Amino acid sequence: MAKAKKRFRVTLNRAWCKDCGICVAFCPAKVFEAGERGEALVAREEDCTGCQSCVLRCPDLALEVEEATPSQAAEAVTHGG
Amino acid sequence: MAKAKKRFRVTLNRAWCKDCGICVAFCPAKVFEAGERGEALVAREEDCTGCQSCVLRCPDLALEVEEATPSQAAEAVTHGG
Amino acid sequence: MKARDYLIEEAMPLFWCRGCGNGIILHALLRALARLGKSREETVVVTGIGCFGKADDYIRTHSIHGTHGRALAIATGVKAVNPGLTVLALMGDGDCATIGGNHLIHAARRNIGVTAVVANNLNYGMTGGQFSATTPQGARSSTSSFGNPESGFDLCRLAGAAGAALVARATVYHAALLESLLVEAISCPGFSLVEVMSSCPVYYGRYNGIPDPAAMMRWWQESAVPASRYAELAPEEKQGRFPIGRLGGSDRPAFSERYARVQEAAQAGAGRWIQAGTDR
Amino acid sequence: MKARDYLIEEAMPLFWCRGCGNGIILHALLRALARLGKSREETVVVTGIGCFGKADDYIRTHSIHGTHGRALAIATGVKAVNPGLTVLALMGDGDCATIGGNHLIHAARRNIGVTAVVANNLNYGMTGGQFSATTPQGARSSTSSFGNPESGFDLCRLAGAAGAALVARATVYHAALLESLLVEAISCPGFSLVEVMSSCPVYYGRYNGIPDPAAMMRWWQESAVPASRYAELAPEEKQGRFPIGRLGGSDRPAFSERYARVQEAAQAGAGRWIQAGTDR
Amino acid sequence: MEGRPAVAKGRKWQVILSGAGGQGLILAGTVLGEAAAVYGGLNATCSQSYGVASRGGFTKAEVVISPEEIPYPLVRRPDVIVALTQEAYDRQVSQVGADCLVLYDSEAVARAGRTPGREVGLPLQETARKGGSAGNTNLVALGALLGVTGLLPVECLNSAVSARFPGPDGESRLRAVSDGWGLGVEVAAGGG
Amino acid sequence: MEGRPAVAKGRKWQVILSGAGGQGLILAGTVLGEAAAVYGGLNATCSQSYGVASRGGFTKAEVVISPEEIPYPLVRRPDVIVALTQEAYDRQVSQVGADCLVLYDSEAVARAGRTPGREVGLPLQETARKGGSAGNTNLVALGALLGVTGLLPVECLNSAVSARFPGPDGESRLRAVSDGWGLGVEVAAGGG
Amino acid sequence: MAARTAFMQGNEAILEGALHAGARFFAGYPITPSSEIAELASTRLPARGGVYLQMEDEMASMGAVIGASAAGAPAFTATSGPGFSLMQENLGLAAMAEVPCVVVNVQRSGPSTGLATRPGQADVMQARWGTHGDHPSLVFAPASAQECFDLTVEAFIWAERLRTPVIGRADVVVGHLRELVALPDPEDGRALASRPRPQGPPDDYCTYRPGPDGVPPLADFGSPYIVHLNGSMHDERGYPSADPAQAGRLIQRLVAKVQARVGEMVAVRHFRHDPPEGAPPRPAVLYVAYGSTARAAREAALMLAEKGVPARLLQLKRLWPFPDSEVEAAALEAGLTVVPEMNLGQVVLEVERVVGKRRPVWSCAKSNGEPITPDEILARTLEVVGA
Amino acid sequence: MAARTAFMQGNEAILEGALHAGARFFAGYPITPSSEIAELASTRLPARGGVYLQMEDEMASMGAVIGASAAGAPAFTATSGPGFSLMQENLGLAAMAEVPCVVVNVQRSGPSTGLATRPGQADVMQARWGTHGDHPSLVFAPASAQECFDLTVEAFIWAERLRTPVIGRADVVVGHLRELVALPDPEDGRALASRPRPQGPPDDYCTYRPGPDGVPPLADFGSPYIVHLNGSMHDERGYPSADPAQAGRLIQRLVAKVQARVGEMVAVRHFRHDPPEGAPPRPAVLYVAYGSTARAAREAALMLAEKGVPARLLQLKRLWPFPDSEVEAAALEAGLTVVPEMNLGQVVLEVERVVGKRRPVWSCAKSNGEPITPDEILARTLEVVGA
Ligand SMILES: Cc1ncc(C[n+]2csc(CCOP(=O)(O)OP(=O)(O)O)c2C)c(N)n1
Ligand SMILES: Cc1ncc(C[n+]2csc(CCOP(=O)(O)OP(=O)(O)O)c2C)c(N)n1
Ligand code: SF4
Ligand code: SF4
Ligand code: SF4
Ligand code: SF4
Ligand code: SF4
Ligand code: SF4
Ligand SMILES: [Mg+2]
Ligand SMILES: [Mg+2]
Repeated sequence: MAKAKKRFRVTLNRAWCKDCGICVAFCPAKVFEAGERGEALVAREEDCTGCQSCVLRCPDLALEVEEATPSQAAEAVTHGG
Repeated sequence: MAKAKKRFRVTLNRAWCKDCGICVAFCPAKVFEAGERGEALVAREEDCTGCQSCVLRCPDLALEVEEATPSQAAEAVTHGG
Repeated sequence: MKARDYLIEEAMPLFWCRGCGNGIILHALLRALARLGKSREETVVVTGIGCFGKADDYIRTHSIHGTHGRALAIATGVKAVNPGLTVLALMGDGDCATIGGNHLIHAARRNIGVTAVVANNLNYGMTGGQFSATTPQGARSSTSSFGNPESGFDLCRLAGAAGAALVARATVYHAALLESLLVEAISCPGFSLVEVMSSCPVYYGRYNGIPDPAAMMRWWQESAVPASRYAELAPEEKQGRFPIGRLGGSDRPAFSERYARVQEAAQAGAGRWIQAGTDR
Repeated sequence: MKARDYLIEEAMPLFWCRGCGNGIILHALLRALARLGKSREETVVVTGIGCFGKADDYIRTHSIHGTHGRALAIATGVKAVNPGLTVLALMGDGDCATIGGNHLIHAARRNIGVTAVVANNLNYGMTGGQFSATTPQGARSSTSSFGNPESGFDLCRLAGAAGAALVARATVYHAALLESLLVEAISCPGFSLVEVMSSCPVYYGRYNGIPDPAAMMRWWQESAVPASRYAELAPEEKQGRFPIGRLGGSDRPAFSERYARVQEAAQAGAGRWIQAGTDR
Repeated sequence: MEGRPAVAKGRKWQVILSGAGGQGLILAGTVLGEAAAVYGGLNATCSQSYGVASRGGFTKAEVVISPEEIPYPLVRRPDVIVALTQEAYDRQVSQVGADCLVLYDSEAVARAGRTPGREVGLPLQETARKGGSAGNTNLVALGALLGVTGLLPVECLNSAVSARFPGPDGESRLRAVSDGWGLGVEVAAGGG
Repeated sequence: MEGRPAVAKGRKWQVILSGAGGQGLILAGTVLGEAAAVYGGLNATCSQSYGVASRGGFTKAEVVISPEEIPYPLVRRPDVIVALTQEAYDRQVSQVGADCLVLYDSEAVARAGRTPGREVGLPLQETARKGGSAGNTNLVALGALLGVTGLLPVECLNSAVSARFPGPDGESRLRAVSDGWGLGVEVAAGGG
Repeated sequence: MAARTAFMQGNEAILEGALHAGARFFAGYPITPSSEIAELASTRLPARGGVYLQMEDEMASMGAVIGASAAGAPAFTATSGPGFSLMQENLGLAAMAEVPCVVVNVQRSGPSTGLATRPGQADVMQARWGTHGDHPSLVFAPASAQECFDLTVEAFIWAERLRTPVIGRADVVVGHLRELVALPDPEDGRALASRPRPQGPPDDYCTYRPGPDGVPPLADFGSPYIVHLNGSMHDERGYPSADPAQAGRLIQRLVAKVQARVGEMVAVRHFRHDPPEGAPPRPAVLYVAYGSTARAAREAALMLAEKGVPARLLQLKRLWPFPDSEVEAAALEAGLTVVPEMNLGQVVLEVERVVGKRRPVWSCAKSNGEPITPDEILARTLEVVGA
Repeated sequence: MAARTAFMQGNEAILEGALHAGARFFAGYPITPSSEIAELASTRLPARGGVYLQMEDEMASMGAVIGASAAGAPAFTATSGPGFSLMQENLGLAAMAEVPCVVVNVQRSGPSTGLATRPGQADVMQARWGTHGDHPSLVFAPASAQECFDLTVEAFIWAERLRTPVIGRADVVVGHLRELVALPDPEDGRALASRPRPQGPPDDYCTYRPGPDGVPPLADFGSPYIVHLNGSMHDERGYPSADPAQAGRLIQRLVAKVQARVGEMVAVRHFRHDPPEGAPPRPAVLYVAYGSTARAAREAALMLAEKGVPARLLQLKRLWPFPDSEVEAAALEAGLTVVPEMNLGQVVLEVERVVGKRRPVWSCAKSNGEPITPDEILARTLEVVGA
């Protein structure tokens, strides 16, 4: 199998997130988007490069980014595609 | 009259002096001397060059050095000579 | 342990405002502890009073939430008695450098093996955004509507001049750098200070035209310059910018090392006659 | 007025010990006032508590003998209200830099137009010779029989890093230099600090093998090096030596000048809605 | 005192304005108190909540208005509670008596109807948004409060708002009040 | 308590040791108290003066020795005053009763003879100097005090001095005590 | 007559009172719930040529206040528990050096950081005994926004007149309470607070030579009357002295100068609430209360009277010197006394001392960060009246 | 039985007492007349592996003491008036966070810098009320060098046992007085002062879950029992909580845990001096006194008895909690009470409160930097007995 592009799982903990918009503004891959009322949404998980910078900069420890297991990756592809 | 060597009057205020010995140690002209019980004495007023350094360094403001008026100078000569 | 293992999850979500930088610092600190493999037992967190001073509510190590400005004094007592502990003092700029300034300079001079982590948000967040000893001259705050007539400290320079073993600065934007500086500081046997320029969008930001959390982050991104590059900037270019990274420190034996010598000497020596003071 | 005219002769002889450096500093200060032609009315002396803190007993100007460590805070209030006054804070090293360290760095940062004169005798004379924040590492004192485990501050460097407009150092041996540095400092509109290395033969001298007043003077003579020459010394040569003369300072507008701008703005502006703090 | 519009001697009202930090409830309480005391010739007190210090969490202002002197200035048993968030509603459910009116924002408070007395849900936020700024929800709520209860002539509130916001956006704030008042009066007329 | 030399029950003594700062009077008072309490089996208190803080000025130590318990530990009416300087003598002149013995250094106190009771002038300083160190004047004075008054056997004082100065200069200090004691005994024998 | 009325917070009224009394200087360090005073001072003082200083801590704040006052500016600070604790040393300096100043303590719930936003009244004894050594103590306690204004003016008047620090003790409830306040014509006030100043030849001036009222006139730094202020024991010129007679006289005078004038100062306010006519006669219950608690007690008194028990309230507007005779008279007239407080019982100790077992005195104490309510006071009263 | 006796100063005996009780840490800032304690600590503590820290000020000293104690070392500091004033804030922290420690205040004459080398007892009320907020207060007052030793040991015992700060209140006279002190075998003491420590699984440990005596066991920083100390209002785990019920319980418990044990603590000492046989019967005079003043009162009592008046002395060894019942009983038994103090009258207020006008209570106050003498007490007594 050719070396597939790695996939990442971006988890946003809504109970901790305060919708500050930092992830939206700074993700280099534009994975996040602001919703109607300004809420942060994981809009393009499939574009995530796993750089972790959103995790480091989220002021509310609300983000986790992990390499997706193959099955999750497949699922994500299905969803994303 | 030829320019005479200036004479100075060195006054030691005994009531303020604490016999620390600083004037004795540092007068460049060795004007002071320590007495029997360590007390500071103006021993060679006539050698005073008026440099004022003893005045500046006396910790008890006990010293004054002034240029002698002619009569005082004469007196000093008489005494010293 | 992983970073999250140091976090008291029951206490979440964080008390801090939307976009506040404190959470970023907290997270970096937990990662640094994890990287160093510190156990909960051996780690003591001392806080003062202020927004960042509430960090101990979220950290699963030993901790003491003390009085405003006195965290370093308390930390000094902890470390002096048990030099084996890793002692962290987490403070705001007001806590550390305004009311706590005396303990800061003396901790640095004494070179006590404590790591001071200062969330410098350029004002007093907790009490409603008054100016502090780091607020820049001219900045607005709830007690400087006409612009701050005082100048702010350069905290790193101050602690360095007082004798700190290590001084360093990061911003909440530079979260990865922050983490490594914390690792370096905690590993330093003497007194170390890590100043973190942090966002208070709610007060400092609002009073000074940057109420948006992301905009504040961008402000840090733009004004911080790595120390080596900063040194080469022309004076005009330095305006409104500041250096980040390790910024100094002096290599002296830590207090506990020196005090061990005192203990040895005392154990060898004898008593002595005590001279009474004459006054005051 | 001549120097002696500022002296309260009824209070003489001085309370200080035989050979104590404080009298030399006092005298230099009176000469500096005379050289500047300061009137008694326009001059305010603020002291804390300590041997040198008793200097106000001998000075015929306005004065306040305050609490230990707080002279600069009091002086700040005086100057802020009446910037036309010449305000001097006379303090020992403990008064100024140990307990009073916070006020020192903040007065420097705030750049309040006060001249701090510090008699640095390397210990607490008044209370019987305990070590202070300027006592050198290893020195003996009534609380460091085994040698001081802490290091002493470089006061001038500290005040400079905090933002002082002028910092300078002399010794009681260098009494003429001291006088001119005082003249310069008092003329400076911002915060100025003159550190005077001073003899405490009775405690510091006795504990460290220099109990003789003249020997202490010689010690100062030998260890002090003019700043320009000091900079050129090799590191080994610097051991046990220190620079004297003007040592730094930064040229910023003094507090009162900046506060006058605040007053102007306030007189032009209107009231505003007050935001209450949420906590603490 | 002289110069004030005469207001009919009425009853004593204990009002709680509650919601989240940042919704301007302390300001609203102040304006209401001012309306009553300065422009209504009544006695009034307004106090902040002494609840948990929170960043963005639950906040309330307590207002007491009375034709008589007000010895105890805090609310003992509220006559009206205005709730702008679900949290505010929930927190106070248990403390509400049968004679207490609850006026809530119908958008924010989804789970209402749990107090023993009368409840009125109105689109306060929505009305404020439509009027141009969600930030004026507090004033819409005040208007509605007066409309529903008639505890004070709306003119007093208008005067207070004009005095406090003399600037250019005073207009929009007055509109918020009157929009709210309109909503309230409708309810009062139609029964709730 | 056991092990102490038995001392005949005597009277209560209130003693003041006075002079200038640096003359070791507090130390002398301590040694005297120790001699009485530790080696004499008596009760003793020793306190410092609460006089003006001064650098080199007047200082005094107060010692009370009694076979009974000592409720009030300070000197109320001195039985003996030792004065090593003129200032010390002058300051206390007016407070001395007719039954108080004044023992002074004859070199330092030129203007004596002004108290109503017995006075004894002895060359204390001179004796100390001759013994090798003017710094031992305090111990010479203690010896003389015991010699003149017999308030305590000199052996007790010797023990206290040996215990406090175990080092090489213990010898010279003991000599100072015995020199002083000799002076005192002579006076006691010859009348003063 | 009020020149203007405004609906304002207690804290705001404190600032207005200070300005009205002539304050020209504020130095402080922010602390909840007093910070509004600082915030307002930061704009209002410079607007009238005065100075707002934000100091590095509370020791410094008190120090700067003393310095500014010595330089001639009526000066004040505001703080809460933790800061008030830190001010104690320099409060003693102000008392000893006789430098007039006003210290406002807007109390919160302690000890230590405690509950920083919640009400408490547990610093009442501290206001009397917080600093070391014998010292005078003059403390006023407002119960409404209006009293915040009035008593701040009163505090400045006495501080300046007697050359002594005066404490204004509010609590969160009062400090943050908004009510209508009647403000007098600003022109009246300027002259209100003024310190005795020296007259005659400057060379004769002694900083501590008392006038006939025991208060030494005070010149300003900068004036030809040379001032020597001293926090150590001193003689009339201000120079150090350890003479016991002198020391005894000075310490006595510091206290006596205040005590001599208590008759002229605000002290208490009486409220009487009698049962509806025809109720059977019963001995009266007296409430002794201060600050916001007095408002709860007043409401409780009304309810009690409704229930047929004659109720009286003695509101203490001045806490120290304690109004002994007023309390004694009121308590002896009543059947029993209840002292509601938001602490574990402080002023009740004073009431007990004054009443001295001649009548029952009951504490109604609450110390949990919640304001005391009329209902709680009533319940406690019914409990002890029954007993 | 004493293992050894030594002629030593009160201050030295305080240090010996601390060492005997197991002190391992001292942090302080020098101040007359307490400095000897620091000076001795600077050599004696390191000699036994302990630590002497000279801090930058008194706030820091109290802070370091709290930190060191939290790290497991019995810790103390020593100061005098001005320093004691500065320690107030952190004393409150120790009380609230429940960190055991001992604070010695060797009093001098105040207020402010006052007469720094002279005796005074005017900080007695401050020791009770000096910090803000409701807090417990436990204060012992030695009157001899021996009591300096004994009561310092007592202070450490209760500090550790109850997890609370304890104050040792000496005065210059006692602190600088040299007397014979009997020192127990050093081996006894080590075990004396000890704090309750947690047992059971570390994960169940809560820093503030009280034991049956109201005192929560305290683990050391560094132990597997994770400790969360907190000076803000907190729950049993040490985390912030503003729940009023919780807050009320905590504040009550802080005070109650001390109050519950007063019966076991040193309190008073009684002295009776009756007139020579055959003297006509007269009502007795009671002196209530503490510290060095108790010694003067004892001597006065002896003289009074000589004059035919039965005299009693109640020496207060514990000042706070005030020994109400002991004072009440003694005062009611006597004809009148005289309270000699070196201040303007502080403890006399407590005595008045307790006696409650049932017997005359007279103050015999002296505040001029001179120790009070037996003759002065006697004179005052004769004056009031005559009256
Ligand atoms: C002695 C004392 N003074 C004042 C306060 C009030 N106070 C609490 S936190 C704080 C300042 C907070 O600023 P900072 O330390 O910068 O922390 P931040 O809230 O900005 O994180 C102040 C003034 C206090 N708690 N104690
Ligand atoms: C709050 C307080 N703590 C301690 C003291 C005791 N004290 C008086 S002067 C002094 C230190 C004196 O040292 P320094 O300031 O260097 O002056 P010096 O006597 O050496 O001239 C101390 C610790 C005090 N007066 N007040
Ligand atoms: S950065 Fe964190 S808190 Fe902010 S919006 Fe994204 S997930 Fe939410
Ligand atoms: S890990 Fe990087 S790429 Fe992925 S969401 Fe976060 S910031 Fe974006
Ligand atoms: S220097 Fe001054 S004090 Fe010292 S011995 Fe000479 S005159 Fe006397
Ligand atoms: S003036 Fe100079 S030469 Fe003359 S005595 Fe003084 S030091 Fe000596
Ligand atoms: S006030 Fe500022 S510092 Fe405090 S939590 Fe909010 S944003 Fe953060
Ligand atoms: S103790 Fe030292 S500093 Fe103080 S007067 Fe004596 S010599 Fe000078
Ligand atoms: Mg901050
Ligand atoms: Mg010094």
